[in-house]
Amino acid sequence: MENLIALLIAAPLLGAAVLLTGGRRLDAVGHWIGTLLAGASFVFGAILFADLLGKDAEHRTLTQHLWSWIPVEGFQADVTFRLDQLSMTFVLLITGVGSLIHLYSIGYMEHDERRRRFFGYLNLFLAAMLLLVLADNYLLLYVGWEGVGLASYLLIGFWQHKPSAATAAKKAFLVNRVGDMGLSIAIMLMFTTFGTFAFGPVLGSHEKPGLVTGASEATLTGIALMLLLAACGKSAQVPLQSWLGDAMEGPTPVSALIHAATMVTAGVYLIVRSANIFNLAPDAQLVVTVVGAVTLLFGAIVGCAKDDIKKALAGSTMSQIGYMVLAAGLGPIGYVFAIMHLVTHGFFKAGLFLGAGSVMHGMNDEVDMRKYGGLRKYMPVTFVTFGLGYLAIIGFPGLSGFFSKDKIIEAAFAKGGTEGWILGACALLGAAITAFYMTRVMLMTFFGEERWRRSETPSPAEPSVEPAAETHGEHAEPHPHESPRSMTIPMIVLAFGSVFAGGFFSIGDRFLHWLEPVTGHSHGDAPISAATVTAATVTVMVVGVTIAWLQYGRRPVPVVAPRGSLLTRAARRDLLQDDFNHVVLVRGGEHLTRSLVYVDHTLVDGVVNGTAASVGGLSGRMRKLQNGFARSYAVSMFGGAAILVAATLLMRAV
Amino acid sequence: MNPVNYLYLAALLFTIGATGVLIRRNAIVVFMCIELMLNACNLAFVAFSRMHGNLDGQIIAFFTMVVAAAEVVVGLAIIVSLFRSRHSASVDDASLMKL
Amino acid sequence: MSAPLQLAASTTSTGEAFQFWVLGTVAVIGALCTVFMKKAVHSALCLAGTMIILAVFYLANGAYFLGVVQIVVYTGAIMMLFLFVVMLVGVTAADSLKETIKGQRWLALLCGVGFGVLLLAGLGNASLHQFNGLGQANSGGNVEGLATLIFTKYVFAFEITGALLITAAVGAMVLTHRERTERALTQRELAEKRVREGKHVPPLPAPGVYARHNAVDIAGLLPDGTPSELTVSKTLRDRGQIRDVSTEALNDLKALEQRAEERLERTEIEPATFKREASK
Amino acid sequence: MSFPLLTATAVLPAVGAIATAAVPAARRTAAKWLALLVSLATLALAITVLVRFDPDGARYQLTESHAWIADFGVRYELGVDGIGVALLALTALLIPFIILAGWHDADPLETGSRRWRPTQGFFALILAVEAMVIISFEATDVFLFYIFFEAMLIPMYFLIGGFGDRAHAGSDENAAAQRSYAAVKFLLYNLVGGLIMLAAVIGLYVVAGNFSLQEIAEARANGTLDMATNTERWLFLGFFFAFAVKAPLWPLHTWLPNAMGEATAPVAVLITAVVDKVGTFAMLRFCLQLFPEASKWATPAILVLALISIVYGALLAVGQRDIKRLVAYASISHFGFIIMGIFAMTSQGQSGATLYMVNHGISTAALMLVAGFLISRRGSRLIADYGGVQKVAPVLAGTFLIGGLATLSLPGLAPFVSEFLVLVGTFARYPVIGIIATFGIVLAALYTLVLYQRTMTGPVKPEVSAMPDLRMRELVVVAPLVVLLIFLGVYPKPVTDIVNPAVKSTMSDVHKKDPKPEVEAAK
Repeated sequence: MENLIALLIAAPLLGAAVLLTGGRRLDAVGHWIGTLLAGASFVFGAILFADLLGKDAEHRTLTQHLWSWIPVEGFQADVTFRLDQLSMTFVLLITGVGSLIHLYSIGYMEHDERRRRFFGYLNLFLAAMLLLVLADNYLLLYVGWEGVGLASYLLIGFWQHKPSAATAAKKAFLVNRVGDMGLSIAIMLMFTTFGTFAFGPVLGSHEKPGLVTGASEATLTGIALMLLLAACGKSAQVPLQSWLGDAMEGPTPVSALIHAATMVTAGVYLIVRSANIFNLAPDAQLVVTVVGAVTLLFGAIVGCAKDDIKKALAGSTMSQIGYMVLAAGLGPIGYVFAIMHLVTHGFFKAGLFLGAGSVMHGMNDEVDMRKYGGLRKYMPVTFVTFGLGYLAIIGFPGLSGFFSKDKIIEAAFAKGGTEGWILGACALLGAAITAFYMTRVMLMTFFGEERWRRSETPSPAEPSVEPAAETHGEHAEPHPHESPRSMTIPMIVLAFGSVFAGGFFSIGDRFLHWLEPVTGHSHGDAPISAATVTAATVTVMVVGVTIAWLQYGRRPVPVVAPRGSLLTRAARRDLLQDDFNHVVLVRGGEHLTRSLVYVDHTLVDGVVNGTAASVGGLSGRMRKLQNGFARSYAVSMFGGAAILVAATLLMRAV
Repeated sequence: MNPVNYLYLAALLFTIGATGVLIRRNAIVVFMCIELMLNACNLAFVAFSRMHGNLDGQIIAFFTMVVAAAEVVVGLAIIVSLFRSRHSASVDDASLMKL
Repeated sequence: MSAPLQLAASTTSTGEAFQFWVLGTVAVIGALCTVFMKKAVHSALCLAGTMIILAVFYLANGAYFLGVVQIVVYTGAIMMLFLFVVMLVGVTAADSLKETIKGQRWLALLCGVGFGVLLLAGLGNASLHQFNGLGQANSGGNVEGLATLIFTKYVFAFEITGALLITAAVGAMVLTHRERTERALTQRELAEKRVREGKHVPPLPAPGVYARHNAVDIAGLLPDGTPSELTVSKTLRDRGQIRDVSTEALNDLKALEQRAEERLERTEIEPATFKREASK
Repeated sequence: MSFPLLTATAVLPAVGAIATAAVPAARRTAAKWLALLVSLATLALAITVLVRFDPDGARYQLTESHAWIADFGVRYELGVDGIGVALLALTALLIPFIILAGWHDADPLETGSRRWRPTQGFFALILAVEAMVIISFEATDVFLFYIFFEAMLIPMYFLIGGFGDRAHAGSDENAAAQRSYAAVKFLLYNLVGGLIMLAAVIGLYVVAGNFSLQEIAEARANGTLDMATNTERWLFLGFFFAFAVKAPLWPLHTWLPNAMGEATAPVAVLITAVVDKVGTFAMLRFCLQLFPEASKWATPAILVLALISIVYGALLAVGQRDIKRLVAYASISHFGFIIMGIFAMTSQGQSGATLYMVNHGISTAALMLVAGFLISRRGSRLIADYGGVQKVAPVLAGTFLIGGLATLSLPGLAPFVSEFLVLVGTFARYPVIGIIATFGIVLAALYTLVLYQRTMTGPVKPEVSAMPDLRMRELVVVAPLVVLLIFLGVYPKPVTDIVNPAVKSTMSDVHKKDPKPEVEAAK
């Protein structure tokens, strides 16, 4: 049964290899190959899942050793896979949502002549992501970690002919590299501290931790913070969140799969996986929670201001992941809920993105919500599925988001002490804002009058990003229509997930019991009862919705974005984070390199050339002595002879 | 008188010859100066052989003469062909030794 | 003769001393003249003189064989060779003693004087006062003594020297001999060539002016009285040994015309004045 | 005695060089094929060496030893340890690709002239370089090594100065001037280094009495030969300087960008992937074995210089406008990593460094050769002249991207393994330096991706719109390299198995042990 684990990865990897090297002759069937292999991977996952369910909780960890990867003296890295409940959860999420999105992409990318390569990249991503969650040591995890980075780079920049896309891809990769730096430093620290970086020896299980117990808290804090840096990079947490918004340059399925459902949650996986390290480093945990809290507010605020539907959703993704990180930072209280929210979020956020994609599909790839409106009667399926996802994310009682988010907020309060209160308050506030901006999106898109009819209006402040926007349909009036079956089916499935997943997990704490053996769980001392928290959550949600309705539901939405308050304008510019990067890093870097090039040319090289020149000048002067007249040479010879005679005489004399 | 004076004389002649080599431009004259130097050496050898009371010095002088003869023959031949090629016997005209 | 007896002593007879001082002075003067004479011929002659004196000194030192060889080989053969070459290059050519290379002369003199001083000082320091003359060395006769040494001790050097001489002779021939690469042109071909090139078809004019001079080194004069290079042989031209008589020829011409005028009393005719103008 | 396999590996290309040079002017293609076949035969020999080599056997194997200059104790001694074998194989592997890639680089612009035969010369010179590099990897006699270490410069000089890149900025004579400048600069830098090394070699002879690496190393190890501290340090510096110039280490690096920029892409690969490796290899073999104490004494300074090279080279690569110069500065950064790994004095660091030499050779070859194909199509080295190539030549762009990703050492590709080993090895002993060096991976991503973005993506420039994709010959050159990159990234064990024992013995030469982890594994 263990051997299936390798097949999980092998299937999409094979797909990637075939599709990327296959050449044009595969154009016709490429997308089917990709989808089938993704599906195959999902099937393997399902089989393994069934197998795990068959075992009892203690023996639900399968490992498969393939070969010794980098053996150097003490440094032993193996290619070994580890499938336990945690990775299993991810495997199902990745392959499941992944397969659906493959299916969706068949319709979405229909008119793209490079569709085969698109599917190749998607498969590559699946393989890398599975490697990430199945790796048994941090170095192998690193491979998957950068692999998904590469895939996301390729997919964000899929429409390479657009400079904006290429730049966004580069930005994403670079910011992630900063995070990767953290990961590699963490691995180095582990190696020097423990002499190994495999999960088993280092972490152990939650009831009997491994080598970590022997290390000093300072070291562990260092490792933990480095891991957090990596997580920030991958999961777009403050301060490394700037790339996620630009990443929306990629095709919508990519945004749905990579930048909403799976890859961006890798950071959370990393933290939860390293639970035993974080448990022993409370300071690091505090930092994690702070980062989570800050990001969830940051993302939410950004999400409120964006008129680009995908960017609004990106902000929301950021903030939802903020929730997860916050939960993960809470320690054993929150690990399970972090993962649970991660899964439910995977469903509804993917659904929302697919919905957004379907809307754009029908609206000539227009992304500006101010040019939408009243679309519900034109694309009913999209409306319903999107609406369900919406209800799920704002935490409407009974839907997935409600359960997971509510649990996180409880856990935040349960952290206890002042920080417990602060974090809880942040989480609640975030919930309110979430309700606000999601309602805004909903209203601007599906309700109100049909603003897209007046398409001769000047193009809005937010530049439209999809490629077709430049090519066609800039002034042609769009004809909203429902998307083809291949696109609607995945949306429906995901909608189901976003409605029922949460409930299914929470009834009898199924999810908790499933995951507890890996992460461990403890009920904190909640200062206030769960019921109170739930009530509070619902109320803030209602408040948020009503405010949004008052602003966008009652009054007509202006097509041209109003100037807005200072905060709004800042939020439109991602709270000036990019400007900061631009001024400090980009400009500074350019000047640094310029000056260094100059220095290299003048100083380092100049010294050498200067020496050469001086030698040349000297010899030029010397050669004047060589006037070529035999007689003057004779004089020098004679003089030399005289000197020799003198020398000999002197020697004699002495 | 002390026969050492012969040696002084030889030294004097040698110096004069050497100086001549340095200051004359005409190749032939330069050559003569060289001969002068050789003769000075010969005189020294002869004087030395008298001093040591054996004939080796004279032998050396003799060989010197022979070699000098050979050298003169070749040297003069060179001068002649030089003169043919550039219509001058000046040493300075052959200043091609610099770049 | 009683040379051996004298030679044994570490001081010489007054006769030899006298001879040394007189001839030595002459030798030095000759050497100096060799260096400072303007004309190569004179230098050669002075050098020959010096060599003869040296030969005498050899004899005085008991090197009878060398003395003779010195006269025969050096003064007789080598110096004559020099003179031949000098003739070849140009007897009358006097090269200026003006120094062209800056500082050369002073450096040369400095080095020379310094070197001389060093040598003399060296000799002065060296303890050379103990002379055990050539008495028994020359007892069997100087030539025999040399012969024994040459053919026993120095036989190899001797043979090699012979080889050297042969080589030198061959080398001299190779150097001076000019290989004729292409066939010499026949007279007809030369004539045709001249016609083809169209320059100076008739034979070159003879030297000499109005048959008053017929020396080869005097350029013939053109009708206007200027000398024509063509009339003098190339070698002389190269050596610059051309005597120019154009001026006196012109004066003669003027005198002749004057006499003619006086005889014919043509004073008022324009051309005469014109000629007078021209003659000035 | 058995068949002198090592000598054969060196002699074969040498003979091939002469034969190639002797091919008559008209038969240009014949010369090319001859050179290619010879290089392939050499590769076969190298592979046999690799097979015959037993990682767990004696340290130096396949040794040959003959008296050469008896008076000075100079012997003709060959022998390979794991490190030598690895690099030997790399060299023999790369040369055929270099030849194939440079197939048309030396075709005479004007045909018909009988005497002028550049093609023959070009390939003959390449083979000559191969022969010299191989023998300097094999030599275990210091003097023998020195001779070929220096002789290498002559063919390289002609390759750089004589067969410049046809795609240059500016007029012909301008290009010629730059080319000769680059060639002379290359020659002078390395000659200076070589001279100082010669002095050190003589000094070593004076101290040790012979040139045999093994004897001296043994004598040093068992203490029968003890040098005065200062003597050892001076000798060490003499050797190290030469190697640092060749390798190039900051601030002795400025010859590399000129040379790589002006030379044709295959020659550039020859420089950075093959010839420069001799420098780093020699540090590992001679500096550490002959002067262990001095090496330890100099380690901090060298590490700092290496660190500067890493960051500095990467930053300058970001600032370049010329594709080939960019790759050159990237190589400087990578050589910084290699040297850092060598002098970290940990088995991870040194194995990583050796692995790095191999991987860097392959990855740079891939990137540079593809860049060369690109440049030969457009006729310009300036990044600004390209754009949107990905659209017209996807395969070229793809291979270029893979080469770039290898350069930024993406996990899963070969360079990652070595780079991470070097980092870990350094970090284990010098945490701060290790952490700063880790910035290098961000900068590497920066210059690679900027290069890719500017050249390959964005709207298609009119000049490149008609650019053809990779031809068969070029694909044959690139594909194996790419495969090798992926294979060694996933399964580097074959190389590490060969290298590890040699590194272990080197470690024992310098009397160093890996630092123990703070927390002992409970097993």
